[in-house]
Amino acid sequence: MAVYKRGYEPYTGRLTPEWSRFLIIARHAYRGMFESRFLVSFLVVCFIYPVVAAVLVYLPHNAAAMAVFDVRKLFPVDGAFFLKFLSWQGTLAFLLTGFMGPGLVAVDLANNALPLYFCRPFSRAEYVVGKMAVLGFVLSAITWVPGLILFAFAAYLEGFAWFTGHLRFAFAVFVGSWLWIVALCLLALAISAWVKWRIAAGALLFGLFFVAAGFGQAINHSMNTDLGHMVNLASIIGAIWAWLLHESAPMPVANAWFSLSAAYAACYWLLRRKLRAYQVERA
Amino acid sequence: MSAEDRIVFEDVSKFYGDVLGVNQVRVSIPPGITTLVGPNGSGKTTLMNLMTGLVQPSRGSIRVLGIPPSDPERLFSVLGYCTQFDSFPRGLTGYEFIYYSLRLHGMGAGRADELTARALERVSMSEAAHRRVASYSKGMRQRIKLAQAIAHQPAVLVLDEPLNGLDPMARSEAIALFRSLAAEGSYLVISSHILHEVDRISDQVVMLSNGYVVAEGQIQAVRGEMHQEHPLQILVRCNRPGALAGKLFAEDHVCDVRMHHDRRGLVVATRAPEVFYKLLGELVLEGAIDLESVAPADDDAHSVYEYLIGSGGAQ
Amino acid sequence: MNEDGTTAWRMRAAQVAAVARLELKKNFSLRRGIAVYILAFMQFLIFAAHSIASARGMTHCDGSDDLAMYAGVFQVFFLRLAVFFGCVVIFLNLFRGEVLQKSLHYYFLAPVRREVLVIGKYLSGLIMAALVFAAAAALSYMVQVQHLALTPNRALTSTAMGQLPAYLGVTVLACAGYGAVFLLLGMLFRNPIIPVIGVLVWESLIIFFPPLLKKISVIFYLESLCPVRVPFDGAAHLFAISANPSPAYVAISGVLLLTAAVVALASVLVRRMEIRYGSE
Amino acid sequence: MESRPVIQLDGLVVRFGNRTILDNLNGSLSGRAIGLLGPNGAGKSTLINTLLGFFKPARGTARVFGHDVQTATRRVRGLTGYMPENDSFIARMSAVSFVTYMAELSGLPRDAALERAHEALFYVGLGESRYRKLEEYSAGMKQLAKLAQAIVHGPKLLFLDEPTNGLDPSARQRMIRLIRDIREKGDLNLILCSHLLRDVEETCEEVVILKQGRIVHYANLEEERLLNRKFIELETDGESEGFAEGLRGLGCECALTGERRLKMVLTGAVEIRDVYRIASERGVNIRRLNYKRDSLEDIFLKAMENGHGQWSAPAHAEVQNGRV
Repeated sequence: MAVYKRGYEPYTGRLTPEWSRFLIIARHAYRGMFESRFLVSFLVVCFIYPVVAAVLVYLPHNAAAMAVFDVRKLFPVDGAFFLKFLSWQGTLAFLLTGFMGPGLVAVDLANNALPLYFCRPFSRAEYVVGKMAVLGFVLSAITWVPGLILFAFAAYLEGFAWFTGHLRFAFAVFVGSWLWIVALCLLALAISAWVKWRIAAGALLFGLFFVAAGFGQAINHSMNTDLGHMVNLASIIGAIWAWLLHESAPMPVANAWFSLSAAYAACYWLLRRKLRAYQVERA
Repeated sequence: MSAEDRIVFEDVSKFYGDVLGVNQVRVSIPPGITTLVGPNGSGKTTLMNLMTGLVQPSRGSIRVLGIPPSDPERLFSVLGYCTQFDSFPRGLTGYEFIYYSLRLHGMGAGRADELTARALERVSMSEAAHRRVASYSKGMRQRIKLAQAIAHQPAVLVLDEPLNGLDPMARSEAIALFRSLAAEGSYLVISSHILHEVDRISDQVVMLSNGYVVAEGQIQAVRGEMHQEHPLQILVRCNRPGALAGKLFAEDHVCDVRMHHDRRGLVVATRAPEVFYKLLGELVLEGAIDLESVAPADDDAHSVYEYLIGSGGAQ
Repeated sequence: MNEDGTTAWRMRAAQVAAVARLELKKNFSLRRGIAVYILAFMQFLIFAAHSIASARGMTHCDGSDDLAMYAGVFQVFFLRLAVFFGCVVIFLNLFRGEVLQKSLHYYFLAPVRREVLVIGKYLSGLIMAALVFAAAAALSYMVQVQHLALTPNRALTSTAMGQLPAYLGVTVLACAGYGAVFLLLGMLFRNPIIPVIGVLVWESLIIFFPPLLKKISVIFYLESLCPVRVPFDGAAHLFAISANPSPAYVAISGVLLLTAAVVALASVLVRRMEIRYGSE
Repeated sequence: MESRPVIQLDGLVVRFGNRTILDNLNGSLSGRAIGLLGPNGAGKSTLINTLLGFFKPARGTARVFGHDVQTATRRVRGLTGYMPENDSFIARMSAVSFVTYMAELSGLPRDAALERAHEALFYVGLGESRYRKLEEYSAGMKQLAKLAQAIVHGPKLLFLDEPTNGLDPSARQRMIRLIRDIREKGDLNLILCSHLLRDVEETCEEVVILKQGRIVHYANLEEERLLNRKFIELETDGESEGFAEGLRGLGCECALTGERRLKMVLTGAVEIRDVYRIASERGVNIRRLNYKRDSLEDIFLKAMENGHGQWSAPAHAEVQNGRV
């Protein structure tokens, strides 16, 4: 029988592999996030369209429905079908980013928690990748995951020949979604790091989107060119998706690629400048 | 001392929703340095915010030298408040921060500039004044806040932990400044956690715990009133503690004598300290004992704090 | 400080000036006001691009539809987006920005009546917004009119110049109206973004509202003040608010009344405002 | 305790733009608890941030346990725990999930992190409020939570930037007891940076004093206590001016340090009994009479006055920790 005086002992156990530590951020972020009912209900809404699309894919194979009207002609499962799917889910992804995104970095900046991250063996790169993973997983769950399931479902119904023939749809959905997800993540983190408060960051994200779109429209209208689209985020990603699916694009795809890479570069530069343990103020 | 020249709280209560700020506070603060002491969350800042009108009382009335806190024009020409918020209007230098707040008084440019320079001089921040406040260290920001509070030479100074973050020299300079202001008849209300400094600077103390005022007045007087439940303990170190103990038991005002663990000292608890000191003096003069040191163990602010608020206090 | 009327009021006027000067000093710098300058500058960019394009003959245009184009862009983009969001940035910052930065208490500790503080801050926001956006409107208008001089009919340029003061007036009134609304929102709501989106939606939906409800909006009065009726067709029809615009004096007094009412309400509310900076 | 140096500074210079913050620091420290003192703007926090690799030195090097802070930053950060000066927490998290999160970021596996988090929170005294959200914590409790996250992963070197700042008396006592406990128990070195000299005196063995980016004084507190001369601190009730006059009559230096407080030096054959004799002659009661040594405050003020102590810039003085 002994009296155990609980004093302070250093930790001597094993350590987790360093590469896996960025996942810690995602795991802890999700715990706090799914408590908000608004977010969960919004996620449910995001799955309505994929279900409707699945029904449309199934209908031509159902004798009763075909008897009523020729579904295959009305709702063909082609490039346009997947383009509409991507743009609809893409818009929902943007809205979700608007609600979830700003909180990611702002919650650390608000009470000066960054020094606690970076005084540990945890680099800024891991921090950014970790925060992007939080958004990335959720956005994937409402974009390319249902998209590929839809494609597989259609291929299952249509047969192997259709599958090999339309493989580029799957490729387009997967790559298209990831391009949009990375753009949204970088945009949300950069804005959230630049404007410290969650409220203002959310406003700036929406403001940037609408004002840029309005500005693009005004340029097109006044100069009846299509250069205005280069500023409009929606048309940039829309053009790239259309190009991937061989559909008609609102603007030359080269401009779209240029604008997208410019957006990536701007966000990356802003993140590198703003994510610092200590903000060094010039005199 | 009519109400016109005191800071008076009459039955003031403040609730944030149903969270208690302060409860039924009856305090009347005379000129000189009054320190507010109490654990975090005991209501010190709430009292100061009530006194300066940043928050409105739920019940009761407050008068600062007869002026209600709801009248900013008359109140803030005689009152300066240095808050605990370590934040500044962005983009301003130290000089501009003080200069523009003086211009809000409706002062002319020349007068404002002269007062700003004098305030900066008093907190010895003249050379760093033209750098942006954002580039200052915590202590320098604290000095600028102090300078801003005293710039318009107010009669009443309310300071929320003014020495927080100041280095030892700046602390003694600030304490000297407070003493000189008090000597000129100003009212200083200072909240502080550093009790040995509270001992040195305060004329009277207001002790708060969980929103209630548990003690008010001179530290020694407050300690005096507590002699019944907490008789004064005095540590005496001398060459023959046993003999001294024997003599002391004969005295009726002595209620407890303990041998210090190192057998060189005695801890004596007495209800009449003056009588004890006289007796000790005579013993030393008679040569009965060779005294090494005598020191009251618990008559400073720290012990009063322990007895009234206890080490638990508001977590 | 004697309390007889004149000196008290003169002192308060000096305080209003002091508050306005401090606010302008803080917010008018390039680093802090960058968002507002970009918003204002966009309009100029549109017209500069247009005049360059037409100078090189990329697009055909004659005088008349250029003015219509300016009116169209002015009403659709400039008033509803640029000035709107510009006022959001400037006027929300006056109170909500100070609360977030935990520096509002410095104002409440100055010997200034809180109503004077609201008026001082509002004026500083109005001066900044009006200056920036009026300059942008004028600059872009100049570019547009200068481009007109190249076109054959000289007559158009003289009438065009006549319309500039009207545009400037509308811009200033827009800043005053939206400014007052966002000053109030900034004071009332911890998270003012949702009410701002609410105002945006309200302002664009008033086309479908009965005439009485139309009166409670800034854009309604501004539309009727614009010198050129915008002949919208097709999708743009959504923006034409009412077939019969109200006469100028009604519109101007409407905006000024709305502004005065909102600022007065803000001045009343500020007296009960408390300093409690909760953590984010 | 092997005395391999904890920190080695070799001509370290750190600049922000054109302002030199740390100016050619040299020296090697290996005490268990090192106090870092200096006036505002002397560069204390900058030194800690440089050792953590947040600021890049303009010249010279700094090594923690032999690892250069610029080239082996990750290793240094693995060995250290840091408690920042200002508030640092994540609002919507409970204390347990916050400390567990930080432990995992330091590399502890999830279950070990949770175990250690509870242990650390009990240890710092936040046991019963560890499930509450950090935003509801008082200033003192936030400091304790910050300390918990700094020690949870068992660092070898602990940086404490103003740990007792803003704490109420009872929280400050608990923090000081904790720091001494940590120092005794774990094989852990401690760099404590503070303005409250009494707290430093109670927790640190050695003290480095910075001024305008230079080390102007290095003191080993045990040694200092023995060296300097003793003097007597007196407190009387009744008229102290006359009493001081009488003491000077005995040929002792005597000064008034506050109303009814005196400071004097016992010289020559003067005894305590003589002091009491003068007191009874002047009808004064002595309430306090005890020997006092130069407190850390006096050491600090002396270092500030002469400003260029033996540590001034160029001389590279290799001083071991001067352990007796």
